[in-house]
Amino acid sequence: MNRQMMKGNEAIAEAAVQAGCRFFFGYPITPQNEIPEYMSRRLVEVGGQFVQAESEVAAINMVYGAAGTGARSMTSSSSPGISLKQEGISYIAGAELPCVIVNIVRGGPGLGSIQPAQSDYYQATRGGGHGDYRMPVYAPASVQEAVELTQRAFDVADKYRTPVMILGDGIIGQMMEPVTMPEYTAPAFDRSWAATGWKEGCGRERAVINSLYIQPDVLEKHVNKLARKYAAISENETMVEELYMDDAEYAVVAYGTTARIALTAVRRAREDGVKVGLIRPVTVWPFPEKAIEDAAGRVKGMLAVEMSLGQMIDDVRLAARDRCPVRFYGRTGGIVPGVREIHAAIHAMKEEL
Amino acid sequence: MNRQMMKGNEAIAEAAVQAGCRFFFGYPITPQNEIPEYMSRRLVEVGGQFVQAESEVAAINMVYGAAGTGARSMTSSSSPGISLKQEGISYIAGAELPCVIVNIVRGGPGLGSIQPAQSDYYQATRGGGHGDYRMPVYAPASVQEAVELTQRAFDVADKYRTPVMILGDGIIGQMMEPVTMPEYTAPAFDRSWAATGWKEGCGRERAVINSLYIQPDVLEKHVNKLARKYAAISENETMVEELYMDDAEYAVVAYGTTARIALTAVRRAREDGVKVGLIRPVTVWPFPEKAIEDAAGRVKGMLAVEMSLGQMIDDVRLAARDRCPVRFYGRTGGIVPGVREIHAAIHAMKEEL
Amino acid sequence: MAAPAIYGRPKFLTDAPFHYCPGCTHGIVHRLIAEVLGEKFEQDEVIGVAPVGCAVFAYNYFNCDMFEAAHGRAPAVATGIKRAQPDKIVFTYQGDGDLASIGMAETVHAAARGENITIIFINNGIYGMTGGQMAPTTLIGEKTSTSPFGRTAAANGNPIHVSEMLATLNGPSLIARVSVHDVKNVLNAKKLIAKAFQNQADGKGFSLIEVLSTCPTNWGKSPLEALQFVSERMIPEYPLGTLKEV
Amino acid sequence: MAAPAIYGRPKFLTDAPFHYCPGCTHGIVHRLIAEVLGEKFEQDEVIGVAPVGCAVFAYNYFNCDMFEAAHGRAPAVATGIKRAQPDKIVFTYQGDGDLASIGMAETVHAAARGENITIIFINNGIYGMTGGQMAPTTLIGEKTSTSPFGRTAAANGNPIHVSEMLATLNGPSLIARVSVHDVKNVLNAKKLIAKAFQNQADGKGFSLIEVLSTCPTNWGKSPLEALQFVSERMIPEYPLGTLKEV
Amino acid sequence: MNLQMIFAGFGGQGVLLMGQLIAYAGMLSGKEVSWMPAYGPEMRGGSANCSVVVSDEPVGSPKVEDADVVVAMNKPSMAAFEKSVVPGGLLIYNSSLIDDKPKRADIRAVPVPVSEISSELGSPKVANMVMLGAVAKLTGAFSAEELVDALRHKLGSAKEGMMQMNREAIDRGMAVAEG
Amino acid sequence: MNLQMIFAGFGGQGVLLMGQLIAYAGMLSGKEVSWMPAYGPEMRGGSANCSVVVSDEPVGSPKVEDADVVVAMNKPSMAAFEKSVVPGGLLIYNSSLIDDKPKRADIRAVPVPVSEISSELGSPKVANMVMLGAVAKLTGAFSAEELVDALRHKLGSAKEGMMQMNREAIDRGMAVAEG
Amino acid sequence: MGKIEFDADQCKGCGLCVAACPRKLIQLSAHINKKGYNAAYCTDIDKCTACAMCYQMCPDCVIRVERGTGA
Amino acid sequence: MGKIEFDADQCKGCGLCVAACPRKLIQLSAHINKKGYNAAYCTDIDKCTACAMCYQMCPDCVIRVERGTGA
Ligand SMILES: Cc1ncc(C[n+]2csc(CCOP(=O)(O)OP(=O)(O)O)c2C)c(N)n1
Ligand SMILES: Cc1ncc(C[n+]2csc(CCOP(=O)(O)OP(=O)(O)O)c2C)c(N)n1
Ligand code: SF4
Ligand code: SF4
Ligand code: SF4
Ligand code: SF4
Ligand code: SF4
Ligand code: SF4
Ligand SMILES: [Mg+2]
Ligand SMILES: [Mg+2]
Repeated sequence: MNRQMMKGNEAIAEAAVQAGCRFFFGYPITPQNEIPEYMSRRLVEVGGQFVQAESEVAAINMVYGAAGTGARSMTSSSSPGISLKQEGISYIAGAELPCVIVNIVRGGPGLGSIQPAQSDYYQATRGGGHGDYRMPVYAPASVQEAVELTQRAFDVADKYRTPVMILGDGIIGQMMEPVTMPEYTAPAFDRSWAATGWKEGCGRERAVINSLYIQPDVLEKHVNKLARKYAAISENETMVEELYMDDAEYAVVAYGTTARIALTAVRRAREDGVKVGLIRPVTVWPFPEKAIEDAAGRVKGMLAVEMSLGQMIDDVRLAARDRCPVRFYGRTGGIVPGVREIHAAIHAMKEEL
Repeated sequence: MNRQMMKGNEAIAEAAVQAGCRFFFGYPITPQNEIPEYMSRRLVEVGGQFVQAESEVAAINMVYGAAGTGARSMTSSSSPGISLKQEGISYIAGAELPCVIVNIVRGGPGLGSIQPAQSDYYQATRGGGHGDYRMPVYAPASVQEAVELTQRAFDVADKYRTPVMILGDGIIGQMMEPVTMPEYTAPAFDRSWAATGWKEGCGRERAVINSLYIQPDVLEKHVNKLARKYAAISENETMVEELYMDDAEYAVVAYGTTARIALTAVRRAREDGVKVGLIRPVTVWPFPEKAIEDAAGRVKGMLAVEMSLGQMIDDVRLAARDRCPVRFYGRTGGIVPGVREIHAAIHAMKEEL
Repeated sequence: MAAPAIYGRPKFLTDAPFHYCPGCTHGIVHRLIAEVLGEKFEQDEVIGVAPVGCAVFAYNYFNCDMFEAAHGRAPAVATGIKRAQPDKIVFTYQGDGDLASIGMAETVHAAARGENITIIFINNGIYGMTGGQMAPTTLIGEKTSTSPFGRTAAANGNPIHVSEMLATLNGPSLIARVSVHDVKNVLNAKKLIAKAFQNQADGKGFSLIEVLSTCPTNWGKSPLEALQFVSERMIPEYPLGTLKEV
Repeated sequence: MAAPAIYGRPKFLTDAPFHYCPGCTHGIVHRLIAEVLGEKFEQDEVIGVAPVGCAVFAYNYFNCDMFEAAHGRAPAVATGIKRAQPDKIVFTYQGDGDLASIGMAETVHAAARGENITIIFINNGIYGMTGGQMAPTTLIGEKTSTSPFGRTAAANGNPIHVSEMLATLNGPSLIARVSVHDVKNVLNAKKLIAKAFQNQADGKGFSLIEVLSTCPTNWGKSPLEALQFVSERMIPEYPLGTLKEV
Repeated sequence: MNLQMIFAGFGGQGVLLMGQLIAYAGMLSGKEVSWMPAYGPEMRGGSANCSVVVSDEPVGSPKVEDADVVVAMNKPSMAAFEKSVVPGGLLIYNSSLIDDKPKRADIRAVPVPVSEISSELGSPKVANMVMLGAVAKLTGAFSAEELVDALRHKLGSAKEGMMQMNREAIDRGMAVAEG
Repeated sequence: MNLQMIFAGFGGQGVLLMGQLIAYAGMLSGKEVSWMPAYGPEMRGGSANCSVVVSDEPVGSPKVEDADVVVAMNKPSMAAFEKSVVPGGLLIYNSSLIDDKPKRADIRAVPVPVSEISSELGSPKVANMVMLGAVAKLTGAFSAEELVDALRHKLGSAKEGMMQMNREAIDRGMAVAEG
Repeated sequence: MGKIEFDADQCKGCGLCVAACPRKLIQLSAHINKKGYNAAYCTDIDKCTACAMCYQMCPDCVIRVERGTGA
Repeated sequence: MGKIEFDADQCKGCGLCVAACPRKLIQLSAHINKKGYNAAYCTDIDKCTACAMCYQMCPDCVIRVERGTGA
């Protein structure tokens, strides 16, 4: 396939379409508007359906409906809109429906700003909705990766019958980079659970797409089933990239856009002779605990870098298990940390530890 | 004041009224209906206003309006309804408005069940909404404590200009226990920030209740100001109860309803000769890190007990810093763990560690 | 010689006994829907959406593929289903709290989109499921657990006439209000429910049938008193009839 | 000898220059509101609520205490304010995406409650702020960034006539639609805005003035062409006039 | 003392009130008490039950799993809660409505025909008061006075007129349980 | 090579397209590239700018802070971005619209009267193409052919008719920058 | 002539059928059924015209009516 | 007679006033202002009737009109 320059948002949308996503329900919000806009054109071409929902709440519930029929479905939004989807996401997790949710994060809290941020990490990884559920969360660091992870997200969603999130930020959404669309063929999935019209004796059970289990013991069984699913996802789907870690005495941990900036800073620090590497969680849930734990046993210190007050650092510390000190560098409010700043933070860590 | 039997939900409502709360905006949901129902009668008596909002989304935004005028305001709901409030809570935190939000948690995810649960811990303590914000969260373990913490919640909300959550569960809401209403006098707070009608030269700035800071550097300043506030709250407002911890070789960590059941189990284990104590976070955010960290240095093991798959355990582990192993016992879906089960889990911990 | 007429549990209902309170007319409406579906469609042609409200367990009763939607969001869920399964007959069954309070935006927008679905709207003027709180359709003067002094327009706002409101929109093909408080009205209700489903089958777009229904339990009335309340108090406020037909 | 008439920036506007695009009539409506407020009320008698939409920064312009509400929730925010400060004049200023899409439930319910507030509703048939997506009021045939082939009822749903819809409710004291595409209409718009605020001062309850407004930027028109579009295309679909007055 | 009790019956039989009165009586006599209703949609119109704990020390779980005393006012309740009685514990049941015999041998099961007695008293509604008297007697934990006090506390002076009948019912319950 | 560039100007001046064409050209010549627009409401109708990185290795931050090259198409842009040029870096500005002189002495500032030139060419719209030619020449990073290729790639064959004019504009830009 | 049957175990004793029967043939039993309700029954099946008005009003699908052909 | 003033720095050159003036007295300047717009100005102040129609249409409150009393 040939390489072309694409905007992150449009690339995500096109990747979804090529992965067989035919149903998109969304509501405008900066900085992700190109996704619904692209879908409003593209889905008509491929015989799908685009609905500009009346709100984010309606959009996520439309996804619930379409996903419940087994169709590959998607919604996208940015921080405040994702907050509005929390009840719906909890329902989708509870009803075990596959779908993909894109959050192109902007500065918060509240209306905040519209510039890039990573301050929805807790919400994405800990379940901003109610109840015991988790959701695989992919954090692409380039447009090409956004394409690949979007397609993977649909597969993982189908494989485990779970909502999956693509966690980007204004940079991932707005930037253009060269992209090669992968040749994608969807694996076969059992969709006999889906509500597509049933009649007595048609060979499957009557489908009830539902998250209500009024008897606590029945709900507990269901929750334990979900827990086993989450354990399987942690086991099978964790993704992490490690760079310059072989001989590293220090590690920077960062994801998404921040990771690529951190990478430049790491390279610069290497030029200065600091043996520092980068651990980049590609899935932020499941978090690459093992990679961090192993590294924590080898390095003198870790530096979590985030576009937030420090949220992923909880996971880094939980995984590092106090085997090495963990330091933090972050910017907030839509400020993207610069290479210089991170480079300085690496040196500061080296001085201290 | 005389002692009387009160339902937890009604006691919370009455405590709020006695703390000067005159504005309540809510929407029915089990198991917290007695709060709006009580308010619909009681606020009329005291000249306040009760509005049954069209939804939880509307309710939290009505709170935003009333709280922005400096008036003590409140809303309550249960898990799915609290999920719907996440955008609003993020706005309230961003705009620095004082208010009290009650979550009488039920089993999730999705529609789940209506029985007691603690599976909204992440949501409450990590910000289910978007952006970098925190919110003090009080977890009462008795009706009397629910009363006291509700009144404290209003004070803390005013002191720091922050939303505050009361995190209960179906048991706290539905049970009756003897209550003595405290003599409450509200401290004086500076409310010159509030929007109550302004004119040129009236001695204060024009009030703009807002969470939008379109310039990232301005938003970052604002977020850093919030961060300092959260640090001050952590410093000043952390509450924890420790029982039988003086000579403890093991510690159970539990909050809310679970803690009182755990306490009976701890006593039973003490009768069996196991030196076990109980650490009960009264504030789950700020989390009593120091108490846990100190104890972790002294005990052979800790057991986190929750009505969830294990959420608070993250905070226990973060605080314990690997100084002792942390085990978990939990029930979900609305099942309340019994004394026997927890007692057995204590023994199991003792055998293992 | 004509075949014998048989009136019995329609096939479009499962065997599960209704959990509704004695005399609650939710059950009558369920039966009517099931009869209509059975008369018009094959089992696998229909997908239903249950609300959050007393009818939350409707998925146990309608003998076809079913969804349980979040409170108020059934029209959005139905939209998702219909878009993905355009050849199926998709319906929602919703109470007045569900449809007219929390779900107001979803209701209005599904109607304005002319979404080709059928909504059966149970107006019993109360939140049955949660124990008798005020609904958007609660009559002026009625005491509920959140309008303990009796609803007044000043303190509690005005009852919403959903059908009249939706009838102003382009998009709906049929908006009608019926009642099930006596046999004549039950039979008429069935006719309009049938028309609503037929409209969907004919691709005419959105239809909504508002059914005045009882809640003996939370009204504090016997089942018979409740029927009387519908005819004497509710119908004057919510007149029966077809409000829009295209 | 009459005092000289002075037309200038009203006192109820701050000195901050509007951020609106050249020729955008948001600015005209701001001025009208400010004039009315200044003529009727003291500065400290008024509290306003800005929406999320192009008017998100309205709090920088109206020279009184202001709130910035979450997208669509201004009527709920205003309800909270009005309940806590019943003696203040409380108004919201909202766009069509804000008021008629995401905020539909809040709009209808504030109206049905007869909440004693005033809503100025800017219908420009587009999402201005986010770059030109379809609004609930976008005309059939119009191309927007999310109706790239031109809006059709079948693909994109029907335009919502908010004022007609709200006029069916008990609760509102005044619902009217005005335009600001020429001087005559500007003057008439001011009259109705004044009446809406007067109604609130008189305790008559909810009032909403829908103002047909332009978005030259996202309509892809010059400011003058945009005015023409209002008079030639929007008014036929959204006729001007008072739809309800009590 | 640490008395763990479950009261169960039909919705209309006043089981929640029974539990509350026991809790009130406990509170008035200086004990730690808790009352916890089962709640849920399946409770509506149908069955009802509550847990009561009366104890010398602060109450742990208000939800009783292992009951010292189970009071069953109807058949489904006995079926549901017989198993919750601790060995050696007490099961008091409304023999007017429950014709089955309890199955367990390791507990003390006491039939009291409370519906019949209350009908005899001319007020079927006071069946729960009769049962309350029986509970007081059989547990030895409360006096008739304490229960009447609790009742007065709960219902307020408005219902003073009904006190006489209630008192009578409690007394009859105590007497029957004794016999 | 690691070329960090900022293009800035009024909304209508085609600065975003300029950046994209440079990125395209980079991509076509096998480099790693990124293009990142500034976005936000204040961008609407007003100013516009974008960052472009063309590099031999994968691009780190796509948002350029320290620019090797700043292209300023109008006055406010020069005011805003002059400080972003690295010492020794290049500031190319549209001297037709910018009468001020750059303040810094540690950079190479090149005025190009692109608006005038494009007007001379009879098509004020191609000012950005003139500038592009100048940028190519001054950085030495791209040939006119590469830019035209990029343009063809970006606009597709539909706009083939405009190629001639664009090519001319690019050539003029190169020539002027050379002179 | 017709045939009418009550699924007495499912009856909730609401009495809507009692009121609906134009011939006043339905009563509630003095005994309570499994569910605890006084179930409805037809007092005189021979008088039943199988008009099914009781059926139309029963919220719980308790009643089954078969109308013969008169043959 | 009246007086009309334009706050030229705030003008966005939208031209609404130009179209609104019944006497066609307003034009857009050839020069651009601080904001980059061609500001409006009154070509002949003496002909201005101070009718304020330009004022009514200006979205940016750029225009100030004073109507004298004719005294
Ligand atoms: C988000 C959310 N809010 C509130 C509830 C609680 N709830 C359940 S049913 C119901 C009201 C039901 O009333 P209605 O729709 O009128 O149906 P009815 O029970 O009267 O048939 C409410 C508020 C919920 N489950 N979810
Ligand atoms: C919850 C949420 N959803 C979406 C947005 C993004 N958003 C900002 S303004 C807007 C639409 C504004 O359109 P309208 O209300 O018509 O106002 P206009 O800009 O046309 O004046 C949207 C969707 C947001 N800020 N918050
Ligand atoms: S509560 Fe009311 S609406 Fe619900 S089942 Fe009972 S009677 Fe029917
Ligand atoms: S985008 Fe449209 S509505 Fe917004 S300020 Fe510009 S012209 Fe006005
Ligand atoms: S079928 Fe008609 S006549 Fe027979 S019992 Fe029913 S209502 Fe009465
Ligand atoms: S209507 Fe049905 S449920 Fe009610 S009494 Fe008659 S048979 Fe029984
Ligand atoms: S005041 Fe009237 S006459 Fe004078 S410039 Fe303005 S519109 Fe023209
Ligand atoms: S209407 Fe106002 S902003 Fe527009 S050109 Fe005239 S003076 Fe300038
Ligand atoms: Mg209802
Ligand atoms: Mg708009």
